[in-house]
Amino acid sequence: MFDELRDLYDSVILERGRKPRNGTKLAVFDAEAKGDNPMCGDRVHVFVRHEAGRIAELGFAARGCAVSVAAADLMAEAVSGLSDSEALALGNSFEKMTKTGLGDEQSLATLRPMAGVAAYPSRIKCAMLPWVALAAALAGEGTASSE
Amino acid sequence: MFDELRDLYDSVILERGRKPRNGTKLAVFDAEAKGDNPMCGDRVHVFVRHEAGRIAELGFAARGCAVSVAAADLMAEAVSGLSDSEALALGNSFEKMTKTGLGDEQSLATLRPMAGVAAYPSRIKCAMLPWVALAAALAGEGTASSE
Amino acid sequence: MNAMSKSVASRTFDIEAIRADFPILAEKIRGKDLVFLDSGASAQKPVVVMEAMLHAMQHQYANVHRGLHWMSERTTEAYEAARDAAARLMNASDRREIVITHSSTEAFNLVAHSFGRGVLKPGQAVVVSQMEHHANIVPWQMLRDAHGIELRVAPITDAGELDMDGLETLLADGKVGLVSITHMSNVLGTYTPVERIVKLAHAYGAKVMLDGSQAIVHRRVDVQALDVDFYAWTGHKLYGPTGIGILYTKRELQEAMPPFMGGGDMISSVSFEHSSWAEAPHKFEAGTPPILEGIGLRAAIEYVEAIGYDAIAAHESQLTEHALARLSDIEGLTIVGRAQDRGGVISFTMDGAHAHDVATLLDRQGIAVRAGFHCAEPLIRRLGLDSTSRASFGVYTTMGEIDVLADTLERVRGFFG
Amino acid sequence: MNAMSKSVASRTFDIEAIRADFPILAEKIRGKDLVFLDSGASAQKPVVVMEAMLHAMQHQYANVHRGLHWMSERTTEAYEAARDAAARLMNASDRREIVITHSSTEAFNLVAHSFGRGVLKPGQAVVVSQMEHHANIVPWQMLRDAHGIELRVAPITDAGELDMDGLETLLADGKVGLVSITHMSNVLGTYTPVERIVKLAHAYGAKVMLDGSQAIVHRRVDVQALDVDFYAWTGHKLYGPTGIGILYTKRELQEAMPPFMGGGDMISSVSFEHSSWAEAPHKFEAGTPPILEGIGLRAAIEYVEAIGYDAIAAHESQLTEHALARLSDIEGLTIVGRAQDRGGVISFTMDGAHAHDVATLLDRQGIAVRAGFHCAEPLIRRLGLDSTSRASFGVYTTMGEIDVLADTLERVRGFFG
Ligand SMILES: Cc1ncc(COP(=O)(O)O)c(C=O)c1O
Ligand SMILES: Cc1ncc(COP(=O)(O)O)c(C=O)c1O
Repeated sequence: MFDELRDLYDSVILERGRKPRNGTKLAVFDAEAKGDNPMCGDRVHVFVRHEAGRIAELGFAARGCAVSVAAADLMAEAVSGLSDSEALALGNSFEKMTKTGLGDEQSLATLRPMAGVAAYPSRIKCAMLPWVALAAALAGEGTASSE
Repeated sequence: MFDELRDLYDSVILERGRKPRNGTKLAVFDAEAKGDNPMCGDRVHVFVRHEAGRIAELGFAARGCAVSVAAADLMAEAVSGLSDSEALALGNSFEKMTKTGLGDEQSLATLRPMAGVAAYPSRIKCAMLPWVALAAALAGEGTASSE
Repeated sequence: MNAMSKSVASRTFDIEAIRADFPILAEKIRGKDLVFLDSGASAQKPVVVMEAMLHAMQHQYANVHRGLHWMSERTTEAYEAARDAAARLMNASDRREIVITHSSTEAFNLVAHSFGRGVLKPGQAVVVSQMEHHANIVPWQMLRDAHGIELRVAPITDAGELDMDGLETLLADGKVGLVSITHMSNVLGTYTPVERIVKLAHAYGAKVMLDGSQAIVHRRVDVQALDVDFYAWTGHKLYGPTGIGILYTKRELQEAMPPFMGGGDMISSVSFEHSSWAEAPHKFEAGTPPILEGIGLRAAIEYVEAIGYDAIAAHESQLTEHALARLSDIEGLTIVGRAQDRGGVISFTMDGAHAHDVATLLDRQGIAVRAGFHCAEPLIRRLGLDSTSRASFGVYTTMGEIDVLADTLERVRGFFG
Repeated sequence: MNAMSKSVASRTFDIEAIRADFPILAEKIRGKDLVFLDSGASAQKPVVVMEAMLHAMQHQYANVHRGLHWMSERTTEAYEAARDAAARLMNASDRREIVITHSSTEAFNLVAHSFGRGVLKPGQAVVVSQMEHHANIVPWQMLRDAHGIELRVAPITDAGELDMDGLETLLADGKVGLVSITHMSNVLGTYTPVERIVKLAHAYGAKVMLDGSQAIVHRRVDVQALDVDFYAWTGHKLYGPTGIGILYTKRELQEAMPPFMGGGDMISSVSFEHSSWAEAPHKFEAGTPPILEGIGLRAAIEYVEAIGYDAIAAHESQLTEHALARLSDIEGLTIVGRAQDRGGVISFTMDGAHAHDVATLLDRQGIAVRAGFHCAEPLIRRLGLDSTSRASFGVYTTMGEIDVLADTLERVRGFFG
């Protein structure tokens, strides 16, 4: 009955949404920020640890829907090893993909399961929430909102 | 071309509106009040002199349309010799007449030329303005508004 | 004009006839029948409302109140008839008690500014409850911060009912000038005991404002019987257009209340040194009013009156009972709030599935529900939750739609389970 | 959806086709053809506006912004398209600069509260002119009385033009924080030299708000070229529905401005202790917005764009010239205001006939004009008058209608003469 929904609820999203692999606060970190989706209550807290000018590790604590949690979990993997500016550039490409459904850059490989969100405009902000929080963390701001 | 309008602009109204007979401030008076029609700018200032508990004389200064000036002028004649409560009762009958167009009481005889205003709802407040001011004067209030 | 469709004029509750009055219900969503269970956010509009607005735009329209010409006079009559209709619907004793606003939200801001800053004194307090919509919280916070009014919060029970003892405790010191509480929660469906609230508050010298945005859709409201001081609701939830709301204000309170917004229509006289105000209700209605919206709202009120609150309430309680029974049977589903006296607004959570995901899956099947805070964040937090899904009913909701919802929720559970 | 009627899509100014878009123009008043010369108070609505609103109610409606379901998503898009349309119409650089209000009046109250109380400091001054609508006077008086802001009044000349030297004198002491002046007088038809006003005010450190309620109906407005800080107008005068207005607010000013009204949609997070605000423009838009009205206004904007401001302005200046010529010929008639740069709003008085009586006599012939203060009492007093009659034109006004007006006024003179 929900077969049509597999476009959004890709099995990766369902699984990552339920059991994120990177969903832990880091004990040691040098940047962090909270992201809020005020209209619906999704929250994510992102922690970043750098090494040699690159993101060595990203962990998070999230309360929210499968889409936002999966987005955070995949983000953690996708930005690992990137410089801050590379991570932010990837966030921009990701945002484009969530809006158009398209994105065949190599860099988006890990994130591609999220592309189906494009068919659900009101869910795009769920997918973007962790990225907005990451940008705030890297900019040294404490909180951000995806509304 | 304006023959239809004779219902409102009865010749009495046209004449009284242009050259009111009682349109003067009284030199001696014991009650007075201003009436204002805030939406359009009509103003009337009513002066009353009592003798032996009855209205002996009513004068007024008005700036406004033919309807409000004529109404003031006819009112001055109609209330002369009445007690305050009779004057107020007459005002009530007059108001009914302006709304329904009907009023065959003897007491309304002087005022009957105003009956045509009933066909022009937005002009009723022009006809009522002097009466509202009279009521304020008799109640010892300084100003009133027919809006 | 504004004639009611024949199907409504005098009938017992005929759901098929009612549904035919709402053309949007025939729409397909992603190929599925629309099952619109989001009337608590905004209701659909019957044909009579559309016709009334269309008729005005086609045949009889001009600005109101200030015109001396035919179109303006007729439009003024048609617009002012909304005030009469609202007065009749709420059983106000005087049409001048009806202030026409643009929404419930504006009504709360109006009272917070006018009564709040103009009548309440710093040091006094306003009481709201834990289950208020943001529209009945934020204006009082702004009043508190700007004007030194204390804001007190009456507790609710875990069942989602107002804690009357808790309310009385807040009133005890006599400092409370206004109690502003919902008549029906837009999250839990709880009806509050408004007669008792008003009596209690008055006994302690406080005025009472009720948020009827949800209640008046489902229940007869009698402001005289209630003896309430302010009662606010919003047109678009009562099957009327957006952009119009109604604020009942007790006549004896109007004089002391200064205006909220300034502009045309609310003045008696303007000079640069000083302006004086028109009489209420115009004092509170600045600028060109919602003319077309008033004309539409009047048609909506007449539509509701023609069906009748008895029939509406009976239908709603049937739906609600059925929905509570069906949803309670779903494993892992928790109904939020279990008030004794409740109506057709039902919030729920589902183990393992976030409210957003539930809403998206339901939407895929054409079922419209809301998910999130429902503009009542403090209530959701009070309940220890992050969000809920909410189904809410209108006159056009059917038992069959409740079944579709319940069946689909079973499958949603399977999807995430 | 919102498709423009074929007659409008791409045409030069075809008055008959335009009139066909406004069905109300075919109405008879007391047996006479309607001659609607009261568009300055509120304009009639073209079919495209009715269709857009009707389509929403029939096929695509739900509350906006908060919904995760199809109807809500689609309605949000349709509603938010009004913001884009307004931004395009005014050439705003960023759609977030467009705040959707319920009227011009609300826009002035919003700025008076938010910028006035939140940004201006007691001791600073606001400048208005002698020819303002009450909507641009009363909110500043309320600000003055509540917040210690001085209110200064820029003089006008006897011809009804802004006295620019007088304005500069008021600015000289550097205390003025805001100049709020009309772009076009709703009584005299005067266009003010807005480019010069903005430059002058900015040179003295003051921000500028323009009342475009009349101007935007007749003239292209480019907020970037003007470099204006606030620009307000109201939907119902631009052929759109009632209950909606637009406030352009320069992006860089939004951050410092606190919200005006509190409620849903304008918050980021609410707890009883503290609420935080959403980003602009939502910070300024509390509660369910004017959804149907936004959908209607977008259609109105597209209608105006399809005709084009060049054609509109050319038509208007033809009408105005003709009307001034014809009315000047009537003995005992005085045209009020003789500005160099003026548009299709003409006030006049007649010896021996009060404006009300004139309006009633014209109405008897089906001609709708307004009479009185036109919500600009200080201006009428400044001109030494008690009231005027006013004829105002829209895209659908014809030369023939001007002739009917002039011919009938000749006879009115005879009636009272
Ligand atoms: C110049 C001017 N400003 C402001 C307004 C107020 O507009 P609204 O009544 O729609 O708020 C009007 C119209 O009434 C106007 O003509
Ligand atoms: C209980 C309650 N109060 C107030 C409101 C606010 O209504 P509006 O957004 O129309 O101002 C709503 C609806 O959103 C509501 O459900």
